[in-house]
Amino acid sequence: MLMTEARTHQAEAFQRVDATPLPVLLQVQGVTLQYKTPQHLVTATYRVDFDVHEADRFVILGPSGCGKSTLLKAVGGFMNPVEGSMRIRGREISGPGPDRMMVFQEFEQLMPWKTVLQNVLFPMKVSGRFKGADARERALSALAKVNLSKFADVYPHMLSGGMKMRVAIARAMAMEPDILLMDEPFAALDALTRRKMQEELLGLWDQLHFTVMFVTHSIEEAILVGSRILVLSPHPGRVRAELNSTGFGHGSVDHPDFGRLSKRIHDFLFEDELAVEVRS
Amino acid sequence: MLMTEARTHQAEAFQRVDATPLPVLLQVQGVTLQYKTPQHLVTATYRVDFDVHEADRFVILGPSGCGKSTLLKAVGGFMNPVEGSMRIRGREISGPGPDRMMVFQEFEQLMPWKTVLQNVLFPMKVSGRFKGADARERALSALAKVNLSKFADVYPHMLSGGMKMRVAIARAMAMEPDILLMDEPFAALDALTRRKMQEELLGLWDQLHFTVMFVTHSIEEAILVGSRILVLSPHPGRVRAELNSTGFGHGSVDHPDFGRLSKRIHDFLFEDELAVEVRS
Amino acid sequence: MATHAAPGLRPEYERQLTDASDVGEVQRPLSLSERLWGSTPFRRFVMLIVLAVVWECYARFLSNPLLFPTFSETLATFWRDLVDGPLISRTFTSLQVLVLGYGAGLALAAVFTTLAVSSRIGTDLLSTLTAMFNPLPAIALLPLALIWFGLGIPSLVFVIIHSVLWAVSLNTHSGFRSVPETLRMSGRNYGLSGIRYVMLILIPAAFPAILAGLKIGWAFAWRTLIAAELVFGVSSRSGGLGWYIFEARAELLTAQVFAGLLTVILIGLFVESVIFRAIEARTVQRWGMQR
Amino acid sequence: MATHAAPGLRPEYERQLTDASDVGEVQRPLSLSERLWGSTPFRRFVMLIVLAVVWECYARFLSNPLLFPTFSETLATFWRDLVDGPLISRTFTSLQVLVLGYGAGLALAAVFTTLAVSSRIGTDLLSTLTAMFNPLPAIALLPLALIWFGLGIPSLVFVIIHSVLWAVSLNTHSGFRSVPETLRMSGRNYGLSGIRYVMLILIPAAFPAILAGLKIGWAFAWRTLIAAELVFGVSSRSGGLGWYIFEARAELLTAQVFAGLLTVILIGLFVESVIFRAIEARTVQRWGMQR
Amino acid sequence: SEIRAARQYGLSSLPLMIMEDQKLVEQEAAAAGIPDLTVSWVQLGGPGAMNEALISGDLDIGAAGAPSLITLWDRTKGSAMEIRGIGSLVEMPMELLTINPSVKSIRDFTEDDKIAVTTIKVSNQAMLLQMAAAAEFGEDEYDRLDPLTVSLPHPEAMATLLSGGGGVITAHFSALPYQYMQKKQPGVHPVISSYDILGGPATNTAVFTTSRFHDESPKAYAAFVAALEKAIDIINADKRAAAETYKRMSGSSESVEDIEAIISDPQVTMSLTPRQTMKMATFMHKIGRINNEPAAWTDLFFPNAAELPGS
Ligand SMILES: Nc1ncnc2c1ncn2[C@@H]1O[C@H](COP(=O)(O)OP(=O)(O)OP(=O)(O)O)[C@@H](O)[C@H]1O
Ligand SMILES: Nc1ncnc2c1ncn2[C@@H]1O[C@H](COP(=O)(O)OP(=O)(O)OP(=O)(O)O)[C@@H](O)[C@H]1O
Ligand SMILES: [Mg+2]
Ligand SMILES: [Mg+2]
Repeated sequence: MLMTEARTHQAEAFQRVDATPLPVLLQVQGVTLQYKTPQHLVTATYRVDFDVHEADRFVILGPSGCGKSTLLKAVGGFMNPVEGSMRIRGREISGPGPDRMMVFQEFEQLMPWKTVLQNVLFPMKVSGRFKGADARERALSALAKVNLSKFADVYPHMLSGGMKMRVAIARAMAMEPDILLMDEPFAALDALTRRKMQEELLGLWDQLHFTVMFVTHSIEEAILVGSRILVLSPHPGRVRAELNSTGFGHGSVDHPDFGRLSKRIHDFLFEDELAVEVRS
Repeated sequence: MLMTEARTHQAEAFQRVDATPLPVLLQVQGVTLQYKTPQHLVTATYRVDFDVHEADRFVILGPSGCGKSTLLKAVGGFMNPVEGSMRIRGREISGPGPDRMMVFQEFEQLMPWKTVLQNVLFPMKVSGRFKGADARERALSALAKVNLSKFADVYPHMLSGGMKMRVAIARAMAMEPDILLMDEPFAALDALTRRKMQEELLGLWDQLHFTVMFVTHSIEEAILVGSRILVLSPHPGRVRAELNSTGFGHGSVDHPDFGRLSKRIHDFLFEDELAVEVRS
Repeated sequence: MATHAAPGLRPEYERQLTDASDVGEVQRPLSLSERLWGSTPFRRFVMLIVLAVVWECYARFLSNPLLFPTFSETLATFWRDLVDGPLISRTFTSLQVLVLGYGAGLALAAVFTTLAVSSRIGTDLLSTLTAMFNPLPAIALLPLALIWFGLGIPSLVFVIIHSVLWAVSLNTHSGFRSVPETLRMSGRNYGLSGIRYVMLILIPAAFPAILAGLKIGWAFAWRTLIAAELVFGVSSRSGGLGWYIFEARAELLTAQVFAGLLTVILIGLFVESVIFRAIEARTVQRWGMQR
Repeated sequence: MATHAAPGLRPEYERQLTDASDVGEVQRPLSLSERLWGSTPFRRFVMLIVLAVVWECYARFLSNPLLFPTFSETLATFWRDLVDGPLISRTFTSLQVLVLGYGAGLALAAVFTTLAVSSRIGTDLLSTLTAMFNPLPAIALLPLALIWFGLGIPSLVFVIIHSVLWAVSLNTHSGFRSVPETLRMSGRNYGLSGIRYVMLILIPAAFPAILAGLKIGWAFAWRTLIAAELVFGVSSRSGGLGWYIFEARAELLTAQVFAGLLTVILIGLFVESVIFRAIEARTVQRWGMQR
Repeated sequence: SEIRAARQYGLSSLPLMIMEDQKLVEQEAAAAGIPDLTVSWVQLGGPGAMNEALISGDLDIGAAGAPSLITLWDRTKGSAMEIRGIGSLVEMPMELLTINPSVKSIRDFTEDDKIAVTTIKVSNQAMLLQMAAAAEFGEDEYDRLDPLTVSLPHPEAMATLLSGGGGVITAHFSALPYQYMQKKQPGVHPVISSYDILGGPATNTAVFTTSRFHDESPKAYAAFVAALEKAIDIINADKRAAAETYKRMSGSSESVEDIEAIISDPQVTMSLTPRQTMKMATFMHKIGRINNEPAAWTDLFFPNAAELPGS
């Protein structure tokens, strides 16, 4: 079963903490991202830099509105930095492409005119990555993994919020992209489903070693899912710290290491708040 | 400070567990909710019954797609049950009204043509509940509580996902409704903001003793926020259990009672899954 | 701190789940009138009857058959000209031209709006041309039509294109621009661009607006055709519904004029309630994009 | 189980935050041509120049001034009639009627669509009436217009209403039906219903579609006015742009015909690029509902 | 009280323009003892709305081609709104012009020719062509040339013909003032004129009204007739002044000299006397365009015209 597999993975990972880093896949240097509207100028992130190595499970953590989604959109090729550079495998990112599959934060990312199954099939077909019966099989198996086989033939407007997110996740995962960009994908899911999806993701990673950039606001999830965690400051987002978190699984939530890492991240995030509390 | 207040609240509540229940505000009896589309018929909840008493912090917990949002929409007056009855203060629910303010699960519940401040003011004005300077003051203070004072004059499309939810929460809370219906309001918020919002909600409850129905998928949040927890089964949603959870605050997360309640709920939710695990 | 009451405690409970795997449709019984009233064709039918009765009564009240014939008289004329008169062939002629012009207009609109979403200069071009040419009446095109196509069907098609193109382009482009950003990004994420992006993402996503444009375009194509058949097009061998109406009008055969108009109305009702309704049911309604 | 590599470890790091409270706009320098090309008015201007040159060249190539005068000739005539000819007063007359008809059409469309969203029978009524009357040309309304209003301006207004009403209603109603369910529910949650619900929720939420409808309605009002002035008559001393064009046509002063059309075009450009553009900038674009 | 009168655009409305300009009806009415009579003049681009406005009672007096009057009379005969003529307005010839050098008579038209008429089948010109065909090929063959006709308004037809036809038309059944300009162009030659077809000068435009107006407002009717007579006298007395009035009122761009030349043409006559109307009516009845055959031309007109030497 998948769950057991995930636990094994965590155990093995613990043994391999000394492995040498794989090559850099994505290099972000001094990136400032701004939104310009006729009335306002909003700086979303300010001079952010980090490297994502191949097979990283790179988590971005930061307070609401600090620019996590914006950063992910920029990596996806939907926004150009006003400062700095973003390179993927050495090439400047110039636009979106199916090598970087995104799961957006919003529910309305599904195409309302396609059934759940068609939605999953769509990117495979238009990108030419998978075809015909193979694509169909993959799509069905992805839907089975997110527990939506029963809903393959309904239209998205008939799904609940969490179900929509699950379709979007299935769609992105079925594509097996070079890098998977996920923006709070599990936020709308209940505890059980969320846990299943996390294990699913890790299980898949075990098989394929794809790279994933993952935005979350749960410290626990960050540690569970991530191998490396980037902590951003409040708005405008700047880099506060970058931490390792390899080797944790659902079984290790009670592990003292888990607690320690959790505490460290907590402190980075809450430092302003703590200061206030002390003062008051 | 608010945080300390919230802790005090929890402490006092502990002392008052023996208080007699307040009168019933909302009575749901044998309610079946269905979606009919030309091709499909979906039963969202099946013969659900529960009572919400005045000043309850009533949490609905259940797996993704089990009908939580649907149930809340029915209480909001947006859907009619095909079976059973829903009464508020003895009167059958016949339609939506500002006595039941909703925070929806979707981000697009803000009016894109109004600024953040105008969005918060809007329901106060059209319902005639608050007017003029009073309304404005309330709106500004609500925005301050969700930490969005700086963004009072921007339009919703310029906000991040979490910020949109915060505006929606501010808007609903500022109305001080008889009953507040919140559908996973904190799901899009980061750990810090989420915690602040939970405390804000409890603090407000301490002052006003309004009734709130709260959908969440986090067991921890359910115990923290709720005074009574309704656990629903997977799709179609049926009542699995109803539990008390008065007297927990952020300070009591480590309390053995908290752990025990958490475990009980966990078992209700995960029972199918556990069965599978044992078998495999 | 003020004292405050916690909600009172009441007993907890737990339930065994009832099986709900085979819950069918739960129906509240409806009365016959409710059921009838719930059927759109029935409501429409009643409405048409009412309109016909109003027409009949008003015409009788006016009693000026040369100006405004009764419904029954119109219907009789309609039937006569349908069974052994020229109505069918006239209608057929008009429909042919109409479909040709409408189709060509849509094709051009597709090209224009694709250009418009693909580049900034395309956007400007579309909005400038639309602002310039859309308000021009058909007669303004007469000189160019004469030079380019002479009289006859090509000129008719040309003016029909003029009446369809801008309206459909405007609506389609406005629809395209309203497609939510997230959906756009999803599409581009898969590497879609240019014509595929338009076809696979923008058109379905903007379908409600496009449908409204198609309806408006269709109606205006009719209007234009009927008026334009007099000016362009008719050589006395052929002649469509516009000519049928005009000839009757010039000869003061008012019932026949109204029979012609009735034909237009009936075709309009057919197209709306059969064709467009079917398209809506299969697309925007099924997709939950429109109620 | 297969063996698998965990990503290699690299050193952790922590940073002190730089102050970013006063980050202004970060600008990459743009070349002059980029900057010019980035300005919509400039691009439009270039486009108009190109169109004028194409017109001039094509007209010279045809050299058939009776059917298609050159741009320069048209411009000269336009200027002459503007400065001391009747163009201004004619345009003014037309605009008055137009604005009256357009306004009345919009008001009626508001009533119709409010009815349509308030009740099912209203929806049916709107879709049935639109399907029936929208394809009818203005002459079809002549008898009723004469009975009700007689010849002259009221009848003109009546046919302009006919050309505006259905198009605007169709688009508005389609826009209303596309308003996302969550937004609708928010509105109804505050106890809004009936006319307030329409005004405060549906209209702003459907504003992109409504704007497209307004543009189409405006254009078709012009078209109808110009053609209808001839049919419905004007009191003999006054007369609008339609008459100006008709008279010029009758006397074969083709340059003057085109000067009249040029006026229509210029008004169209003005309305689009000043009025509608400003409305868009203040509403749908500012609200992020349209790009 | 008020008289509502409509006129169309062009020279054929000249007497009506003089009446409006000099307020002749108002003067005549005042003289006849109805001082508060006013006339509101409406200008129309074509006859379509005029017919319907008369029938609806929204209009008292209209002016259009003789065939229009005959049709109106036929359709309204016996009703309260029965329409009959007041009198003729102008006589002027209409000529069939061609640029096809091999066409000398209507017999020479072939399949390749296209003849522009304002509106096929129903317009004045279309009917004249039918009459010509009936005379040339026999009664039953009256519609022999119909397949060659196309609808094209005068201005466009003239422009097209003058620029060589453009493959669109080879002939144009023209009218004043277009045929003046057209005939000046080399290569354009006349084939037949309306006077040839009808056997002499014929009423081009007639003025008509409803019997309700005639019966209910006899004084106003009489005042209108008197004013019309006076207007025609004024024109015939001083054609130059009439031309000037026309230019001023229509805003026409033609020179006063040109206008004067047209109205001074011996073939153009301003007169109340209807001519050749019976011939048209008989033909129209024969080909089934009207159901009632008038016994005499006087059936088509009110008694005031019957005193004139019409036909
Ligand atoms: N508009 C709709 N039409 C048809 N079926 C629907 C519709 N909305 C929801 N459903 C179905 O109703 C069921 C319950 O949906 P609901 O949105 O209430 O779930 P939920 O408990 O809120 O889930 P989540 O936690 O994922 O938001 C789901 O199975 C869903 O497929
Ligand atoms: N379209 C936009 N126009 C202008 N400003 C925007 C826009 N989108 C986001 N912003 C601003 O950019 C900042 C970062 O937004 P972003 O969506 O990246 O936040 P986030 O980190 O994803 O937050 P959350 O966790 O709440 O989703 C916010 O301050 C927001 O106000
Ligand atoms: Mg975000
Ligand atoms: Mg939900």
